[in-house]
Amino acid sequence: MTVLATPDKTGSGFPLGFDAILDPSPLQYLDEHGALSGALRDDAPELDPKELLATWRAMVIGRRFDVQATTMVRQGRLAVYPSSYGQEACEIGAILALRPTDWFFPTYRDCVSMVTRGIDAVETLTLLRGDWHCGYDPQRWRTAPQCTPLATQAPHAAGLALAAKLAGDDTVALAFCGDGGTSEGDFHEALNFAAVYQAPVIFFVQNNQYAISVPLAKQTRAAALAHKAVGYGMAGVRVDGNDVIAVRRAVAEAAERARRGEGPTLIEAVTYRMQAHTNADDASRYREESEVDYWKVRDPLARLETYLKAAGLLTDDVVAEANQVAEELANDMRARLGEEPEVDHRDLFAHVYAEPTPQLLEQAAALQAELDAESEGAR
Amino acid sequence: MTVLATPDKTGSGFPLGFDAILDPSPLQYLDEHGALSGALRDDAPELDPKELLATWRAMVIGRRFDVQATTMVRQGRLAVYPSSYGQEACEIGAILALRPTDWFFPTYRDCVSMVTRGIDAVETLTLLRGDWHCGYDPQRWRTAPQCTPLATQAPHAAGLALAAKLAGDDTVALAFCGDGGTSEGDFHEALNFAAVYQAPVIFFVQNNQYAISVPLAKQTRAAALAHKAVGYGMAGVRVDGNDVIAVRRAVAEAAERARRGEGPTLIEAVTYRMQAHTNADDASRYREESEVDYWKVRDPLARLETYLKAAGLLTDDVVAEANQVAEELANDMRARLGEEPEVDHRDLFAHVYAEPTPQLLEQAAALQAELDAESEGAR
Amino acid sequence: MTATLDGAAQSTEISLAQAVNRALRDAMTADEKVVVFGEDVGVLGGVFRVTDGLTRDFGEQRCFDTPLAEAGIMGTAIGMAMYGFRPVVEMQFDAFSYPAFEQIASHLAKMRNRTRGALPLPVVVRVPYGGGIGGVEHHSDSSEGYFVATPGLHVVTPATVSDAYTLLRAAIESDDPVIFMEPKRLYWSKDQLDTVGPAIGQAAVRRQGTDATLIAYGPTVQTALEAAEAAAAEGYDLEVVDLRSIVPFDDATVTASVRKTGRAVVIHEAAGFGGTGAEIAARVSERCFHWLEAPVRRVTGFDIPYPPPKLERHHLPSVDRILDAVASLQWEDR
Amino acid sequence: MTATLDGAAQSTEISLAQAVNRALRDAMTADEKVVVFGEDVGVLGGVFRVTDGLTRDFGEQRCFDTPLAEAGIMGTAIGMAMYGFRPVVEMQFDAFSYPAFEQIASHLAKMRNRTRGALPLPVVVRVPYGGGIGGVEHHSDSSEGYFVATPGLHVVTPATVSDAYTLLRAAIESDDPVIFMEPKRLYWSKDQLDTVGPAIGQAAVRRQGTDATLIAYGPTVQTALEAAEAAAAEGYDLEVVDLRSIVPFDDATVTASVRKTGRAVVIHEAAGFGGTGAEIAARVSERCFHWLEAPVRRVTGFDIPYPPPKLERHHLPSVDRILDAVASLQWEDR
Ligand SMILES: Cc1ncc(C[n+]2csc(CCOP(=O)(O)OP(=O)(O)O)c2C)c(N)n1
Ligand SMILES: Cc1ncc(C[n+]2csc(CCOP(=O)(O)OP(=O)(O)O)c2C)c(N)n1
Ligand SMILES: [Mg+2]
Ligand SMILES: [Mg+2]
Repeated sequence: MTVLATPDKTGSGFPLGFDAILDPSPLQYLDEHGALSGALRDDAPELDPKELLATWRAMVIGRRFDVQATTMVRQGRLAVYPSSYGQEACEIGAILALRPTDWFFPTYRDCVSMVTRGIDAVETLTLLRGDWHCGYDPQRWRTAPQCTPLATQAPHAAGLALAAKLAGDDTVALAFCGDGGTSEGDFHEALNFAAVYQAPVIFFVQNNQYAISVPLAKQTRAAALAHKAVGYGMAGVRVDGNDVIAVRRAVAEAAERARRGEGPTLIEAVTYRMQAHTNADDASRYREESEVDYWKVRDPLARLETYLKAAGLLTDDVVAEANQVAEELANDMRARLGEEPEVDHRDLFAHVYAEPTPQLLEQAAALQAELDAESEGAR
Repeated sequence: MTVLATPDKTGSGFPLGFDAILDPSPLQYLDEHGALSGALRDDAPELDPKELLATWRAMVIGRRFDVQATTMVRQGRLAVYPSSYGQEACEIGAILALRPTDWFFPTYRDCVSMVTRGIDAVETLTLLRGDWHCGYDPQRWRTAPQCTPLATQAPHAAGLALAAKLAGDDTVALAFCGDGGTSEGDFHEALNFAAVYQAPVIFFVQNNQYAISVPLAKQTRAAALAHKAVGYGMAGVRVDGNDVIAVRRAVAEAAERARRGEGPTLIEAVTYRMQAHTNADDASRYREESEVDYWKVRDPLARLETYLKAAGLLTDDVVAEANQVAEELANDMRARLGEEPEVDHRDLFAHVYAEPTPQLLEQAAALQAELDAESEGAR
Repeated sequence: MTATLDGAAQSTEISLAQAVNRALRDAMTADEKVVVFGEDVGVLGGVFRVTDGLTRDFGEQRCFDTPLAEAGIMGTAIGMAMYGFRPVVEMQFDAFSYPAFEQIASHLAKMRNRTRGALPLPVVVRVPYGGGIGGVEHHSDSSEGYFVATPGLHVVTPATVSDAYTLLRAAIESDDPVIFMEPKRLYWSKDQLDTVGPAIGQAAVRRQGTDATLIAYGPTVQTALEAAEAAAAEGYDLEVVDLRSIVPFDDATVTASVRKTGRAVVIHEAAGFGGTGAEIAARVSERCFHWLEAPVRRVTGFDIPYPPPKLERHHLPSVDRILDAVASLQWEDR
Repeated sequence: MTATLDGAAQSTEISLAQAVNRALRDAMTADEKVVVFGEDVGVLGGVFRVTDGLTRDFGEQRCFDTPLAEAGIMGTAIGMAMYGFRPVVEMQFDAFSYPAFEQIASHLAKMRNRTRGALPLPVVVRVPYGGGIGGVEHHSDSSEGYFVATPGLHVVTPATVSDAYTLLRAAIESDDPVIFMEPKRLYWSKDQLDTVGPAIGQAAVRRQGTDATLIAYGPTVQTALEAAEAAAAEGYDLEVVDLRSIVPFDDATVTASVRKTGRAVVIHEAAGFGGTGAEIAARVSERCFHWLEAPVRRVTGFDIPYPPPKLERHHLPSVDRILDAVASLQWEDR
């Protein structure tokens, strides 16, 4: 029987309600000075010191990873590296709010979150190093291969979440996406499918203000990307993407909603891309340094550190341990990324199909013959 | 300088403001009993009797066209016919609100609106008759060829509107789309482009509750399709799609906004597909008759008629004239659709490119030779 | 579980559409990870009734309608496959697979390779294709060539009722993505169902002959067989090869046949230029060079958008056009 | 209007990327209906700097950035062309044209035909394509085959600095949609600019020879010329044909060359199976049947997803592989 849906204007009965979604002030617990800004939300969370320190530690390590990767791409040890420097609150807060059984769909931008998940740094960088595969075992890490075609991973996350729901598992899927990616049709279709099937999935948009050179104002006319949730009938949250406490909390709540069967959530994390798009990009062509400065003072790591120091939680040995682990990681990257990765030409044909086609067998044989002839010639 | 967009929760400064867009009660002037329901909106329009009668007349003619087309598809005179019976308030109200200089992008469902625009009935039905082209001159009628791949015409409308804006013309583009079509990525991309460029375009969604067999509830979880406007930062309006006065008014207002340079509008017209998807479809497989009955009493033509009668505007000669014109149209369709359309095999190659490629010339010659040989043989 | 078709014993004739339906039922019964979804495949049973009764008999969780978005359908199938399901999705008509093209080309075809086999995608994409049904524009495309040229996909197409069943069962059992092209014009053609048949990758010689080889697949196999009959009257003994699977391609069968006959005509509905027939003609010309008595001919659609019902007969490969091609195979050298 | 390149006199050398930039400038100057848009083509000047300075010199209304959505870009271009503009859009990388595939196949290629010429679409789609630049996945596809198999599109690709200019000018002046495939590996190759050249549809014989014909286009033309040089040392006198335009195809030039030499090798980077080379080999084999001394060989990429930088050298047609193919052309019959 068709009757017109008639929620009231405030969308009561609507996930979170319109007012919460449309509120443009991002959820924030720590202001840029590292002070508790519970003012913005009366329900300040009870902050577990252990959790805070673990988060801080992951951010220290994650940032070290990013800085080291940037160094090594300059040295030609990586084909390309898209830095997430300054986006650690998103990269790390989101991941730490997930369970190991949850699935995660990263983009090329999200190496730090993968390292935070536990994936080996060199495995994480396999693709960007110029190898032919994602480097890690997606099944073991419940982490899809890094996705480059923008927003195309979003429907995969929706589908995987639907599958988990049908299988009766309490698995949640989280897909990262950029502000630019929200313009792609696949983003739209993914959110719609997820909402219609009430799939346990979180679409986490890192609004870092740029898609390569294109600023957010040229990407959308919406007052906030989180507002898009309204059009899909799903929960939407806008969060300060440089406040790791807020990010972690928002993702944890979205995951709980999903596990309770209350469907997907769109999270917009307002942050900033501190570096150029990749090492190959020249950001000076399209943005002012002053803009970068505005965000420097909003650094997510410094912000948490200020708070932890003030709270007397950041003892010297805690700092020493974190820095040591970070340095060990950097040394390990330096050493292992220094070596040429081993590639085997036979891998070209090995995984195109479960069984190579007769045509591929012919081609593999031909290549082998060529290479044998070469090495003959070499002798 | 990047500062977070911060409209207040009501979206003041936002086209129409959130409250208006999120209000789920559709804009309505005539209730289902044909009585003025200004209650729903305090600003009841001054109704111009001439305009009302012209609208009614177009609805009578449009419906007659639709009924005749349905008859003739049964007789095998059309390859297929998707009826818009019961959607005349949308088909006609939207078109009458446009200027002849405005561009219009119809779908396969919108023959009635094309006839209302003035396109000859048989030309309108050319494609559905099984010919190879749209039948009319799109430039003359400022009407794109009927579009079948869903929502793919929406970005064309956005692009044409942007072109008109760049050319400094006051042309507006209106694209029809179905409730199902709103799920396609192209719909999303079109609305976003239109909003970003503030293109003078109207996206008119005829929410007739079904996409073939799929009901709206399986198409979206949104409380209303008009709510999608929020996510693009554009004006959104929900209108009673069986109230031609409301539809015409909503489109006229959207067109004015567009001409004033205030950008695009998304209009959701809540209506109902009274017939099966097409003559080839069997609606009894997926919906109850009782549901159809619920909508029968909301018939857009009857509703207007009741009002006009009560207002004493529907004189016998007015009725007689309209019915006569409608019958003449039906007779003309009967006669001309009765004849086999002329098709010329040379047209297969004539319009693929401005100049046929050498390859096409070879193929055209080969076909000609075959046909000549045949007719030889025939003699 | 009482399925519509359980009544139909092996011996009675069923339509190709019913054979596809039966294959889906048997696969869903055999493996609960098999799910079917797409536009209108649920309660309606699909616009061609191919999924008729599946939702009723297996429930909404196994066969369900989707929102109207092909990339969304494909992406959802990929995500479900990553989690261990075996989705069978329907693209309602050939041309409506195009919105899903990026998902197909950049993910469906590549995921196994990008993950060294860790994430195989056992997804079957059912695409009703081809013309001859008087469809309006966009409803008669032959899109197989786009998939054939995309490494990582299998592309198969049945020409018989039994192949519709056996190839689809094999496709669903395959751990690789399979584009399953269904010749919609043959949906209503009836025959007895044989539930065992050759594997994906094997062509079938539908008619033995010695003078020339007609190479066809899907909707044109029937036309080729009719042409062979007609040619017999004119004294040509033609062999007809039904490819069944374009990727992988059965070089062995095709090459053996053409080396035997020394002449070949390749037939398909899609436009000729850059079409699948080009690949077939090219490899036959290369592999059978010293055996060929005449150039390999192609009988295909013209290089034009698919024409409207009133003109499609000119476009589609016909018995006459095939006979003309055969006649042009330089018999004078015999 | 002071354009970056106005300094560059005809006589000095410019890069292929600069030649494309110059063609865009000159076309925008000649016709105000020409607009350029796409992802990052504005202030940034494109990721390859091909549109460098256009926004600065022609203004935001003539060259502008779009939201990140390729179907939206293509659909917007189609709508603008319907209103009389001549859009030149950029797909940032080959594989990123796939989201626009439905707009290209169902509208861009068909609108003229569907409207009996009332709505021609003078749209140019610039697609940087091919490998050899050490790109990560999805950044080195050769997607020309998908467009070549779609009637209604022209598909052209330059191999020289001058062709990059002349073909693009011709493409922008064409009233039909043109897919302009830019060999990104050649963006930085320099040469003197000749602003007049043959029309779309004409191939160019880049090297005269008598023994065999190498047929190439875009990025592989240079490789073919190098192979021809090397072959000369080995005593083979090879002719090299640069197609320049795949659709329309220059049968006259190609056929004449192969009939003269009696042998042919077709070269491209895209996967071989179902690739453009199949069409070329098929039509050459058919049209030159009685002139061919040996089967037409194809030197192409393997039938695999484009490989990573560390392995692409194995995948790309190389001088050695071309020489092997030439050596296999059954010279013993000479
Ligand atoms: C479908 C598609 N189109 C274009 C590109 C090229 N591209 C790579 S990154 C990028 C910008 C993405 O911006 P955003 O989504 O905001 O993510 P960010 O890089 O800021 O993290 C573009 C255009 C792509 N990868 N995929
Ligand atoms: C891209 C695409 N996918 C699928 C179809 C097949 N199809 C034709 S009409 C239709 C339903 C459309 O429903 P809606 O958008 O609500 O429009 P309505 O028919 O109700 O007017 C479908 C699925 C199509 N035409 N285009
Ligand atoms: Mg961004
Ligand atoms: Mg509908």
